Amino acid sequence: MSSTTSSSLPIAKAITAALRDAMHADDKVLLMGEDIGPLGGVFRVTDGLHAEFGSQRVVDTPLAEAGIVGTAVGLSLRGYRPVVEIQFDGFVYPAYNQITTQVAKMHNRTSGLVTVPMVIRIPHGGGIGAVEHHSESPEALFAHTAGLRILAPATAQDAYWMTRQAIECEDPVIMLEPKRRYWVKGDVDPDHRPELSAWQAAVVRPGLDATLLAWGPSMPLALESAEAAAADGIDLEVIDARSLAPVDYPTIVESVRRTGRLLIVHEAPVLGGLGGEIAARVTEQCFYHLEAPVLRVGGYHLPYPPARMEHAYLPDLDRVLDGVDRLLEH
Amino acid sequence: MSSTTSSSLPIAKAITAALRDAMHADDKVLLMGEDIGPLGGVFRVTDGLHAEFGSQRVVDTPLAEAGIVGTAVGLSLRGYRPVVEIQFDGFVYPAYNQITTQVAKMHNRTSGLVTVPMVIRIPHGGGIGAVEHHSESPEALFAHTAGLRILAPATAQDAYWMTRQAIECEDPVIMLEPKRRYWVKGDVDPDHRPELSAWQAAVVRPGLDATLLAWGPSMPLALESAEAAAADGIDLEVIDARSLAPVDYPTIVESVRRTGRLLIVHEAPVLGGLGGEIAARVTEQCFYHLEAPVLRVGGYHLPYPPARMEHAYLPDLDRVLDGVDRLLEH
Amino acid sequence: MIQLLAPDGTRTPHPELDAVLEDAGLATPERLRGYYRDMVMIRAADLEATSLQRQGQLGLWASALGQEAAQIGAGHAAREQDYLVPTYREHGVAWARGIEPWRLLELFRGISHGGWDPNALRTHPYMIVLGSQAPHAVGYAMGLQRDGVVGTGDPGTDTSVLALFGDGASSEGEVAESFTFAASFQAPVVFYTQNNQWAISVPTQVQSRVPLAQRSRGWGIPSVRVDGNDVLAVLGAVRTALDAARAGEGPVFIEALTYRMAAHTTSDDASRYRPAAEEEEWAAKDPILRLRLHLEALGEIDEGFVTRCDEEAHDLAMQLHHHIHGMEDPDPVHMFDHAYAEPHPIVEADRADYLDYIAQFEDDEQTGERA
Amino acid sequence: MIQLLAPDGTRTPHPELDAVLEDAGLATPERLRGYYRDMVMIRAADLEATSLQRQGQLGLWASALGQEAAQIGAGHAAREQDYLVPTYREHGVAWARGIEPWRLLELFRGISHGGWDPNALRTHPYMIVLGSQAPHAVGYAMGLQRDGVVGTGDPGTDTSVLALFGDGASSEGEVAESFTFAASFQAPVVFYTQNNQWAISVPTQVQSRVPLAQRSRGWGIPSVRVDGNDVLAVLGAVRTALDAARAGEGPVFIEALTYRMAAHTTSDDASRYRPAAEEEEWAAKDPILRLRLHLEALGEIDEGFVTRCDEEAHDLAMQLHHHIHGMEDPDPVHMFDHAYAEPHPIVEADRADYLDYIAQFEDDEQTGERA
Ligand SMILES: Cc1ncc(C[n+]2csc(CCOP(=O)(O)OP(=O)(O)O)c2C)c(N)n1
Ligand SMILES: Cc1ncc(C[n+]2csc(CCOP(=O)(O)OP(=O)(O)O)c2C)c(N)n1
Ligand SMILES: [Mg+2]
Ligand SMILES: [Mg+2]
Repeated sequence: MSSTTSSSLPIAKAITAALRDAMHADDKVLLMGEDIGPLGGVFRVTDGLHAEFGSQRVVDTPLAEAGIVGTAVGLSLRGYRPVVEIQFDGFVYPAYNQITTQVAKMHNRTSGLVTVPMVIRIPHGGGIGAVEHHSESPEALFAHTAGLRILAPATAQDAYWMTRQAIECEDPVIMLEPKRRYWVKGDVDPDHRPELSAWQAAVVRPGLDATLLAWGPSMPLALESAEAAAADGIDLEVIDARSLAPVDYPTIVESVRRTGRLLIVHEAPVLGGLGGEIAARVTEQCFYHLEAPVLRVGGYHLPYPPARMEHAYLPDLDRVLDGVDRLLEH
Repeated sequence: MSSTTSSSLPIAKAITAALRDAMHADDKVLLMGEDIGPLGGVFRVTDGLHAEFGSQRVVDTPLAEAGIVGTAVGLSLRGYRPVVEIQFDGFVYPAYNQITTQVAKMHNRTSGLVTVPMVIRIPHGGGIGAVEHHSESPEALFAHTAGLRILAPATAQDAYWMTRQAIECEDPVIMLEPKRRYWVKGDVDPDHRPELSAWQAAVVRPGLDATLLAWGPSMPLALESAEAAAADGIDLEVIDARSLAPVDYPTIVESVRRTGRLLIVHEAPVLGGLGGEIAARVTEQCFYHLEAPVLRVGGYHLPYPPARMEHAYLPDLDRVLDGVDRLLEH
Repeated sequence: MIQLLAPDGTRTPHPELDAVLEDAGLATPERLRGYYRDMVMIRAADLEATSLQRQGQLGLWASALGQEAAQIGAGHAAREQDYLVPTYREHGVAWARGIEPWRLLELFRGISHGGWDPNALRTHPYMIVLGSQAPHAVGYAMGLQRDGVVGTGDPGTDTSVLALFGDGASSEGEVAESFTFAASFQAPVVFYTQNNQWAISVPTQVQSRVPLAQRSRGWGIPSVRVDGNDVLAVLGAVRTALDAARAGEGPVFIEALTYRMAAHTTSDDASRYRPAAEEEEWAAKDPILRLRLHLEALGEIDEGFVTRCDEEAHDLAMQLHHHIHGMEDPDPVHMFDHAYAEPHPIVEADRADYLDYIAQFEDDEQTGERA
Repeated sequence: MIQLLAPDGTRTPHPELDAVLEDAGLATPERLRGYYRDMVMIRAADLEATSLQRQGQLGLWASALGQEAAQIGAGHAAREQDYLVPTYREHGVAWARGIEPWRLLELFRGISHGGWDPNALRTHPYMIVLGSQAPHAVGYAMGLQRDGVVGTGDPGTDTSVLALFGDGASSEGEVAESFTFAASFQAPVVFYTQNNQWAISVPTQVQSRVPLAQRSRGWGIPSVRVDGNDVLAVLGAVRTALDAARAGEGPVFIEALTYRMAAHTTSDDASRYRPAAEEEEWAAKDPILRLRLHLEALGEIDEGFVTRCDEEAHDLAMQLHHHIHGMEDPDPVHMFDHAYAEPHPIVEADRADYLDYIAQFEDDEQTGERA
């Protein structure tokens, strides 16, 4: 971060920069989606790219998600590297068949003769006061399907580099972008590829008493909770999962073996969420080190509620600290 | 089962009987799907019903899963109780948007003013030597979504009664039918509603050393494993989960608190499968009773393999017993 | 394109639709004045909603400005027993169905996901996943067939469904599948697109290089294109189509050409993608002005009526304003109420956890500590 | 419906298509004999595959009996550089692309999910989720546009895509969305439906009450209907359409009317839903017989050639038989090889677990115990 070239950018703009740099680096990279052209996307993530690269590389598509993802598969077979934007998390389901049965399986189906290097960008998560279907966290609905990878950056630097690495990856990658944090700034150094790969978790705050695992939009909350807990004399280690498929278990397990306790925080409903799988695996690998069951703080088993109730649905500082208390009570 | 009216039926025929009886009991019940009319469905589950009830109540639809499920929503709003057949597990994804954003959420969206009582029948699971997309176990891809219920009968009696109860339920229910066991017979007593509700798990074999939890097509394997383990002096308690959404935790937790050990067997890939959620919840509720981490035996993190490899992919007696050994080693 | 009222209010005769309108009594001077009033009212409510959004009272507002004729016409073309299936910008349709504007705002304010009883008002909830409502409409229509309320010849019995979606939504596969089901089963459903020229920033040409009305012909579903800023053309065409559907003649598709005068929503900036000249061009085709000019030519409107409408509209806006400002946020515990229709142990456990958690703060308030 | 060969082999002139066929040298007597041979060969392979299924050598077989002209014609209409996107019953198309029949059988035997290199053979894998391949075809065609290999005027450069799907699959929303994208971007893709009258037990009328060819007109995509049992009509129509697409004139839709003479698959029992009379009616329109009658009328075929074709076909069937009987089951450990293109720790861990688990049995074999 000390590079002279690093600059402070909002997460959305870090992704814009990553897309622009990837498009310059490889002329097979192209962008597709609804309203990503002259408008620059509803979150302005592709702002300026249509003007710079034209309609052949920044494609405003018809309004049909299966068509977008399905034609991206075809383009990737022809050697292109499409980066698809799904406008909001709740609108990815019309493309679910293409993602689950085609994108995920084409490489396997052809015994590796065909690759489908494509990126599906999805602004995800809640807390933006939106109407129905605009605030979902569908990671578990994709993580179960072999053939897919999922990244969830939480900082501008990660947003930049994980986008670059996702585009370079020969496997299809779903990028879950922390919608609510798009305008939060952070340092980005586009000239020095970080040592930590996109597929690794990061210990972002070392601690001794318990491990707190989160990702994407929940990371600031995790760090804030650790600060608040520190004020109460509780020393939390905070891990940013970064990659949700595959999850970097070695880093998490190493931490939990030290701390003996794990709290997972995510916005998706706890029931059937990614936290369950992580809890099960970590418990298997850390059974004799655990002083408490792995606990989870997340959404309730409900459809995402209307905006004026979402504060009660989303994990917040008090709910995380409550989880920490329950974890330490054991 | 000692009733004079009970008879021995294959699971497929038990479902046929349940559909017929439900259609006689309530003339709002109707069936929709691909090839369910004169052909009787590719598994003959609706055999004879078209002849008996005609095209208005046994509807051969166009070949479009979103259309099938979506029109079923409309019919249910008009007071009908549609029972939809999806031909194979791997073909449910074109309807995923309807199921996830509409079927699951309509009641909540309208603050309870509208109900969507419908049943989505899906033959599921592998082991039938089929081509791609015919052998999947997608339960985790639905269990995460609030608003849905999922049942997975394993016996003819359950197939009959759970189908009846699914049709009577005011919530939408996904019925996962154990495809590979369709022709396995069992006693069915259609005249006496069983005491155990569809939403409860059943302890089908009491035991002391460890609990084995399975459902649907894996139940015979679970029982067979318990017999084999018994021969080695290991006394397994076997639970049939029956309802996968909601899972009946009280029954499972009560068992695990007694045995101190839990092995979950399912065909779906272990990673992100329903077993993960169950493991996490049970661990939370049984932490001080557990003598070993909850273990899972299931599919690998792969697309379902070609038929001539599936024996190595599917849990079998040896893999379950291997799991039991690992569980007891702790 | 069917047009009965030119932008300057001139009335063009249209023997077929004129007969339909006359038979139904839908084009009497009194009715016309009613449509005028309706359009003025919902425009005022719409503008007020935009200003409520700016005041932070709504999270979002999707303005229907410019689409008043397309919506009021379609809404009034339906009979009471018909079922209407809107998208999320159908404020005029809702008004015609008797849904108070504040009910619409519940969704945009974020206090509920839907504001009215679909069965009582025979109007589906606003739907946000584009195209997803289309198969519901067809299924409902299939239900009508089974209920024996199609083709009986009794106008009070025969029932149909009006399925609404935008030009953008027309590209969704679920809309195509709806055409397939409707055609196959000859369901009593009328598909109605307000082609307002834009899907957010994407012009209709990206969805179709040929007139969108042509789309349904691929299924043999007859279609017409009407001037959507002409309330009489809309009324006539939609009523004709609904009547045919009710009579058991199967589905019809109508494309109403109109214009989204405002940005896509209050979050959108239309200047980024469309020229001001286009907006001006369409301003000249304003549906409200057009009807007023027509009424003036007929000598069926006077200053007094116009002023009264404006006053009523102002009152409505004020009412809306007060209603919204007075709306209390719901207790979040209600989010647990309707996920399922029957009892669900996980939801009950989550509710209990939530209540326990909340109770801590009540305790804290007493003891002054964090739990 | 375009027909160049009547069922009795009579040749009807068709100025437009005749010119196309002649220009391309696609209807020389030698070529015609070639198509005859091709059809005889794949029919024999198809029958052998059915018998291999009965012997337990295949898990399933989807016979293309009766669709030989529709498939051989379409396959040969494509140029080498074109990309073909089949469903799962395209054995004649595969044959025309030079894919050996045993490669097809890998999928039906259950040793792989796809048997050939799509890039090398310019043929997509067989696709089972109906309609899902259609957007791939359009996307590939969009790639061709970006590669500058459309509309250059050089026949060796200009490239197009042939997207195949069945009458049943035509109802899937993804096919409709493919039409939308193809029309919007004027992609060089030809959609080709073999309307073989049935989708398993459901007749085409349930998918469409009007000729299926009409479907694409909803998007302004031109379409034609050809006799799918007439190899010349298919060749001419598909070549014309592909050439137009290559030239940059945008997509075309072709409906080939043919018949699935066998049951849907070896698991199906067609007698449950279709009358024998229908089967007989179509038997009289057999595509192979028809071409032979035509060649006979031309005096371009003799007993010797017919016998040689039959012998070659018999040899092919035998070869197939031996090939399949000799096929070894793959080591299941290969299932871990291609889930991902780049290393994946969970898959590696699963593979390691599997190998450990398997190793136990090897140990057991030595020690004679269960692990
Ligand atoms: C399935 C789906 N994809 C994307 C969106 C996001 N979105 C909301 S409105 C809109 C444009 C809709 O255009 P149109 O159908 O023409 O209706 P209009 O807004 O013009 O009334 C888009 C892309 C959505 N709501 N649903
Ligand atoms: C999405 C999907 N739904 C259902 C099926 C099951 N299925 C396989 S083939 C078939 C009928 C296909 O009919 P058609 O498209 O006419 O092709 P044909 O079999 O006649 O060649 C069905 C329903 C499937 N493969 N994919
Ligand atoms: Mg629009
Ligand atoms: Mg067919």
